[in-house]
Amino acid sequence: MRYTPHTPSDKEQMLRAIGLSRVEELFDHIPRTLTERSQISLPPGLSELEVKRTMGSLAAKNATAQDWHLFLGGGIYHHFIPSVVDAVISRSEFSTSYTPYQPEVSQGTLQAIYEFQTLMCQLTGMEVANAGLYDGASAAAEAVLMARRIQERRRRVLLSRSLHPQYRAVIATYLKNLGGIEVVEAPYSNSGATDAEFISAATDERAMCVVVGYPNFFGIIEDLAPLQAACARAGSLLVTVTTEPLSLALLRPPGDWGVDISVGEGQGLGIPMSLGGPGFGFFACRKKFVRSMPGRLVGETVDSDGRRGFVLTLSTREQHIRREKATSNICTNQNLCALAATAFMAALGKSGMRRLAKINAGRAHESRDRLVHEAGLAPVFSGPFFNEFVVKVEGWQQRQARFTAKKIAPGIPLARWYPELQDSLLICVTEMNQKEEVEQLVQTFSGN
Amino acid sequence: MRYTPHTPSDKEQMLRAIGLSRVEELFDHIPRTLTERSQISLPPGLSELEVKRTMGSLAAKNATAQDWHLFLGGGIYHHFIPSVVDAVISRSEFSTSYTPYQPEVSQGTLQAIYEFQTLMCQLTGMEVANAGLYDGASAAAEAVLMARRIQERRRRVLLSRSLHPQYRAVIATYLKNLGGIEVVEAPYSNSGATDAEFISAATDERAMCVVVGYPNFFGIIEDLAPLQAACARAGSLLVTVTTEPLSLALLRPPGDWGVDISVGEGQGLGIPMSLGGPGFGFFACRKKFVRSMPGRLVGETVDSDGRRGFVLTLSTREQHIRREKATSNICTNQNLCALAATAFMAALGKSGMRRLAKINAGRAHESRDRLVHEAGLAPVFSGPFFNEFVVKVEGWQQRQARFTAKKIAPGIPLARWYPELQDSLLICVTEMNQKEEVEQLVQTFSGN
Amino acid sequence: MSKPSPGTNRLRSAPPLIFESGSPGRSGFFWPDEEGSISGWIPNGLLREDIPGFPELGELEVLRHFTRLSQLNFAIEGQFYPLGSCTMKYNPKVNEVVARLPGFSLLHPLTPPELIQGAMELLYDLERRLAEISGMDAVTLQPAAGAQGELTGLMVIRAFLAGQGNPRRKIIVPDTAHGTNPASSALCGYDVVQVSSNDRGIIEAKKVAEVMTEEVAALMLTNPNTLGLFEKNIREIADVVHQKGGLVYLDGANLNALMGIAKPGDMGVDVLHINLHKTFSTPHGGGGPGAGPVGVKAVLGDYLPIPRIVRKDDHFELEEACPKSIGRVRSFFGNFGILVRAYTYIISLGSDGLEETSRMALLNANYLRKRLEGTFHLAYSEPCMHECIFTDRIQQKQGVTTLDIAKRLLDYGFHPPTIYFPLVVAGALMIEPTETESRETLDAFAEAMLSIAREAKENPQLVKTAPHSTPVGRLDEARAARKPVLRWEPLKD
Amino acid sequence: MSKPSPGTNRLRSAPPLIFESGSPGRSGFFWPDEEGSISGWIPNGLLREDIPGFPELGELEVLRHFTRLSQLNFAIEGQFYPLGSCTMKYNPKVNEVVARLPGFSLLHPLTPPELIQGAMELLYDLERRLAEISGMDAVTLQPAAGAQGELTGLMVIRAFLAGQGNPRRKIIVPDTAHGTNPASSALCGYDVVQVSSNDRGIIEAKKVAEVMTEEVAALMLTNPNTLGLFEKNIREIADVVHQKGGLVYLDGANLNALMGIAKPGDMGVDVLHINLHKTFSTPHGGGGPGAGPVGVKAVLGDYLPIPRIVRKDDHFELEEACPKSIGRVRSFFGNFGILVRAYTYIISLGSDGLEETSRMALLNANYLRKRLEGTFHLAYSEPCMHECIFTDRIQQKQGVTTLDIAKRLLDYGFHPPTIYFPLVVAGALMIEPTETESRETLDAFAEAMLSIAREAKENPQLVKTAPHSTPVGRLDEARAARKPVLRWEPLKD
Ligand SMILES: Cc1ncc(COP(=O)(O)O)c(C=O)c1O
Ligand SMILES: Cc1ncc(COP(=O)(O)O)c(C=O)c1O
Repeated sequence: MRYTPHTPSDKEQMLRAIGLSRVEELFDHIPRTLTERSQISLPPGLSELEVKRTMGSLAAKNATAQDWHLFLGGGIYHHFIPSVVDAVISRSEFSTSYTPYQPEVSQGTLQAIYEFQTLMCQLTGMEVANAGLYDGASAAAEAVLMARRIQERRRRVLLSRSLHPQYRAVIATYLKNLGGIEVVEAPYSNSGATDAEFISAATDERAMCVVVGYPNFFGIIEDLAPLQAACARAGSLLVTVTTEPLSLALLRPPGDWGVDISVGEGQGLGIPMSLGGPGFGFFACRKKFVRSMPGRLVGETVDSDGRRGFVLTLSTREQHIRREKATSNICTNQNLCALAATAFMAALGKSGMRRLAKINAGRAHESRDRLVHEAGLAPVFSGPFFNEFVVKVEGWQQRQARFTAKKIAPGIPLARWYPELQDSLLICVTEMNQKEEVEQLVQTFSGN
Repeated sequence: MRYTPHTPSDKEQMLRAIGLSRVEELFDHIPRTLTERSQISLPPGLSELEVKRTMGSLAAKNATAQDWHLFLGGGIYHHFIPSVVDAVISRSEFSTSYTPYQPEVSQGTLQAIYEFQTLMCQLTGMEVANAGLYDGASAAAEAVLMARRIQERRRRVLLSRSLHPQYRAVIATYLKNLGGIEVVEAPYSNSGATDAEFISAATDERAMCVVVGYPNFFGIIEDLAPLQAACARAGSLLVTVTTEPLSLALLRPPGDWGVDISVGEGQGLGIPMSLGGPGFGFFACRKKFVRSMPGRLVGETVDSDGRRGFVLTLSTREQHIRREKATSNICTNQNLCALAATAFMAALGKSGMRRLAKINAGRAHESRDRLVHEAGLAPVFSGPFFNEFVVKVEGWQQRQARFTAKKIAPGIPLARWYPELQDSLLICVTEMNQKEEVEQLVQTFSGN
Repeated sequence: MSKPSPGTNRLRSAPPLIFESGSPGRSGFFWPDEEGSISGWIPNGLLREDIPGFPELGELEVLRHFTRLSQLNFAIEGQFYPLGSCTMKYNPKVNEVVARLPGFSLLHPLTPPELIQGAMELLYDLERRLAEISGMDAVTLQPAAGAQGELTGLMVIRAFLAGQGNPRRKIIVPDTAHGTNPASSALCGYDVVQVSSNDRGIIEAKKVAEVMTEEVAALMLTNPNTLGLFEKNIREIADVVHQKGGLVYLDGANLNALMGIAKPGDMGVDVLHINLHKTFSTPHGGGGPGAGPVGVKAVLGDYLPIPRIVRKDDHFELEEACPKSIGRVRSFFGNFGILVRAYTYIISLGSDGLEETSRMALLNANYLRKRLEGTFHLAYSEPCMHECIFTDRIQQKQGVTTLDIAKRLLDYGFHPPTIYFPLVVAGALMIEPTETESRETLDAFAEAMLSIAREAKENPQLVKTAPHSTPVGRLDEARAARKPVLRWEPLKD
Repeated sequence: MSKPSPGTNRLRSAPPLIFESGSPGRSGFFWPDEEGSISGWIPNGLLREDIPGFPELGELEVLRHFTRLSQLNFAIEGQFYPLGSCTMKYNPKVNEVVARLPGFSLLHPLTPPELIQGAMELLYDLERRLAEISGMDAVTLQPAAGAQGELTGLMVIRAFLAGQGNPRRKIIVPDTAHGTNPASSALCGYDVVQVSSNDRGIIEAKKVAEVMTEEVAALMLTNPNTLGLFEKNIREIADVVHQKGGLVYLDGANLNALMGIAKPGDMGVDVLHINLHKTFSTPHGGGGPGAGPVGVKAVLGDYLPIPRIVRKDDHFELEEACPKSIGRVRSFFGNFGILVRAYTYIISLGSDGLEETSRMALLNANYLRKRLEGTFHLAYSEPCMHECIFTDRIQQKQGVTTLDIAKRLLDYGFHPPTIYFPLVVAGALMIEPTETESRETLDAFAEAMLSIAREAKENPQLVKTAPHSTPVGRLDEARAARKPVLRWEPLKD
């Protein structure tokens, strides 16, 4: 067998030591009724070579960012990943270890998480950050749940309609069974940003939190000042959700705006798109909320000789100690992806992160200008954006085939989630979209 | 800059510590006449992303074993490499360390070489093996040079014409300047094997060594008995050269035949073809010749506490100690490739190596039978072979384009080195050539 | 620089934090000829000027930092890692190679499905294969881990019951259950009712009957349970639950013990989750990512999260219009990269390989159980499945605890078993060797355990002060929790 | 199992040999449905029945074995590795990624050249770039390492001189030369004439003139030489050699000090080799593989090994018909995979990056030289290039030798410098930091050296018995050589 090292003689000797003669006797004690139909009906095993060929032909049936010109964002971003990142996460000491429950032989993982927590604090401008959650969507849901724990009496959640639709869906799923929570959807304005007046009006003493995208699903950079003011006035928490973490290298960080909880998706920080997973959810907040936080936390301490070391801490929040009273049910998280992000941020460093963010912003704006002025597309929103924007493409359905023929996926049609945005595409331009690709995009939209 | 970590302030402070103010002062002492034209005129540096794209497009201009059906052997073989092999050699502790001159912090490399030496002894059936040489060709040349050291008075080298032509060329290059050595080429017989009668006659007290391929360049498995007998009689050394090391898992090993020096190319043992390099030369011989051997050797010893450990040993043979009296000039060898081979042999193990060799032999023989019986090709030689064989393809030049159109490289035309073998192809079939590929090969040769 | 005293092991000492290294202005990022620009496009009030404290390192520094960090870890590829309930088996290298193919790693999730048919086929086929292995009818791959699978499964149950008129209020959870079971129940809006295992470590139907009412939505059972024991009454228990209109949820974290031996689908189970990062060999990554697919019986299929992948002839489509569905629990398709690895594993092993896997997992566990029995106190005398539980009862006489034994194992070069879990066993040492370990490794581990037992008698202090050879000694966890320092901060001056 | 005493570091202890592990019949190789066959095809007399002693391990065992072995090594990615003359610089990860592209790694060397034009272009362009960097006219990439480059270059010289009627008999080699220089000379059929460096570490033209006769084929010079000093008389020396009809060979192992600073081609050099595994960042791999391209002046171009790669418009061809060529020195195209890495490095850095490389190599070496000067005895007071040489003269007073200092450095977590080379310096410590190291690393190394100097005074025994923290202590090399055990053998019983 591929991965079991037992030779016939190994088996025989081990069975003899146990006092058995056949492997089947090991499960003799299971009622026959449960075992009699146990055979698995699947094809037999393959050699490693056949496995690679089989998987290679499945892989060949997909449109990759390598062969196609993808202008797709909407929560998952195609960014450059320095080779060092994969070198780091391929170290088997990182990839094949468990959650660091034995700190004496897990300082590598623990220190890396501590560094990750610090980086996420620096990037978001928040005071504390955890070791990561599943993804941006569940992190947003956990943020709302935490707001609920903090503001036990309040029952209203305001979700901006410009928050990622899948994230809104996940929040809804998580809240559905918890009873008595009113979800209010806040509309967006012409700028593409959340309607601040609506928020102002709807945020009252019933509001436990206001949740907005930063940048939001349309790529728009929200002005958080009026929202923060409304929340402060009403005693509600302000939660921002960032699906494009690279933007935070450039944008005023949530902590600076007075945001209470800053969550988001970390995929953009050195993790391949991989059809949307695995990435990780990040979760940062004010220090005073730390004992209400979901997920793992690593803290600094000393060993028996007084040397600095790191341990999992405040675990009394967690399911393995607190069971049904835990702040979350999360156990396995997305640690190796958080490590990739740590290596990515370290590799780019302060100036590299800011530079890359600027390159994104620059290319996206130049592209939009060309699409508007050369290809005659109408911008849908007037607000400032980072690296994605929405344009109106008249007759999109009919024009789509031209793009597919040229191996271009020019953007994400929004009508599926926003019936009011027929023929609107969310277009993302990153450093991975070469000048010639943008040229082709403009040409194809121009009808050439 | 990409790989230099110096910030302007680092430079300034370091210069100040040295007592200089400009970097250029560091080479002020070099005569101006030597520095004035020093500027390098090459394109400027590229980002990692651009580098990958540039290299990707060069790579895309090559016919790979992945996209083409290659039936090419002739010294380099396309074999299956388990993923563990690359995982092992990608460990930076192996790949980014130097020759293990400090054994206390190089036991990983040293023990691996010791294991490699043992494996090569087991595979060849010889008593000692070194840590590897550049490639099979230079290993063959080093074998002749060692024979010369051992048999100082003798001046004749017999090279079989069925030895790899490039290896013969390298031996000739190495011998050319050493004066007074007579190279005699031994013809091959109808079987494709070295003409044993010729060897018998030409091997006399002048002969320092007889060198034959095992299997030889035509894929033929030489019967070494008569050659060994001739050498024994004349007091000459018998040297075998193996370009396809996998064959030794199945064939009677050189040591068993009474061979004195067994060398060859190790690429077939877990190393990608990579246009023919890097692989490694292996070099094994009788124990009594150990102090005449070229290259590095690792030996067992103990440390200050009596624990087993490994060190480079018998270095008095080597250039860094013995300089012009050294047994060879080799310094850097092909260590990481030898490590790959060690991991490969360990991963396949005894039964896996034998099985893989049998699969090769089986597929090659079946393919030849089909080519002969279904496609009507004439076998050129009658001798037994391992995984390559020679067939006659009438009008090869004109038929070639058909194959290229189907992305088939059906074999190596031999006329380039053997004018007497016009229209003859050396065809290699390994476990990597799928059944359908062989089918296509047969079909195309059949004129379909 | 402090002087290393003899024995100090710099070679395994931790590097400084990335924030404590480097030099202002340094960066490994090199991108000539394009500064990027925000001029005029983004109002200044929306921008930041700096990322205070962010690292400034060169490329080699970064790599060396993480390489040295890695060298402080134990991991499967370096050490035997018999961590009970975690199934620390070999994570095949070929899975890693395959998952990195651009045809999988460079896919955007919002690409039109017709352009990513290879991925769709893989997902569809993986669902099918997991259904076959577990004996369920429909599977969703969306949950990111076991706990999210539990939540998903419970939501499915709740939606189903609600559809019948009453979502009910409670979930029954055994005392041996993993902490995620009650936590997920609470997160799904349920109260938890605990049921106790008997003195032979398993649940009895009559105990369940005592608490099973029409207020109970479901029973969550782990089988084999966290004691490594097969819940052999599961069928009767299921009947008890079903009779009162409740459903049975199986925590399938221990599926590694069952493949080809017994299918949950035949046990009366209605819903289960599977941890691909356990049974299906995807790497644990120091804590994740994993994947927690959920399988259900046909009647519950309509409640699974959207989108569903459906096959139309030879073509795969996404179905979003599923009115009964609980909705989404995660963005996009779940942890696709993990699913690719698990799929690779399944096709590598095939049915025969999967069956052998569980058999050898049982053999290894029972062999270790035998070797340690007597010297260590065995918590339950029943035959075990894929893991076995010892306690420190015998060693306690010398004042040596489970924690001490665990720490001392580190000196022998072994990762310890899971300790102090499950909670029902005082001082538990929960040993799960997995099937990928050789007999020689098990023997070496057993010898180490026996040696520690001798040390506990002859020199208990040695054990109680262990570990003695790790990069750091025992760490002060209380201090970490008392005054949490959760991030680096620049020294204030 | 022996009991680990406190401080024993199992975590870094060596695993047993692969031959001492495993179990008969075990194998990680799985290839269903095809046994393979030799029945009848190959006569029995040509076959073997067994490979006695060959390993029998499972896949995880193999991986764990080599992972644990690797953990016993120092390496650039873990430690500062200032090994003089070896240029242990950062080996960029992107080079590894590129070299593994199937478009490079899966090429067969006997594929018709028109089907591998990308590879041909790379080789052609790499030759051109190396020529530009070194100031030579033509380059061959065939030699597998520096030493083979030397041999190739000397053969070119010999063939050229032979073409002029007399290959001559001798090569002049300085006393500071690397051992490969005289060894290669001998292998090329030449006698070696040694010339001494002066008290300032360099060669004087008049010294060369003393031995330069018409029997001398060439002078081999290393510049900067192995003392890290620039041979500033090289131009005059070349004139002396040329006047007598000899040629000048440059050992370009230290090219890392020269890029953008001075081109060998301007120094009167006729032939040189370049170590791609030094200056051009390809990994050392624990001893290889490397590559040793040879560059020559136009007049010698026809003598380079075959095949030559020639450009015909936008197309590349192999030229084998070169009657003056020395022939082949290696099979196929040399170490192509290494050439791909070096090419990747060169296009990554570009001219500006290459120039900065040499400048920073000089800066780092001079900085360390300054920091250690005074505490350690500096062998030469001239300004150094990319490396500097100290000796143990000061520490000898306490009986502490270069070897002791080197071993003690291991305890501080640094790989030692090259020791006892070059031979002309007694107790040499040859330090080459390379340009990829940061100032902080150099400072930490300097502190360690200064600390060791203090220890040598205060507690010499501590230094003389070092290392104290490595997986093994000092090894008995004499014993290894006295009765060589060069392979594992089964215990005879
Ligand atoms: C029995 C059991 N159930 C549930 C879980 C939770 O799974 P996950 O960590 O994937 O969320 C675990 C994980 O350790 C477990 O062992
Ligand atoms: C100065 C010098 N010349 C020649 C060589 C030999 O080069 P290689 O080891 O590549 O054969 C070396 C290698 O250390 C060297 O330092």
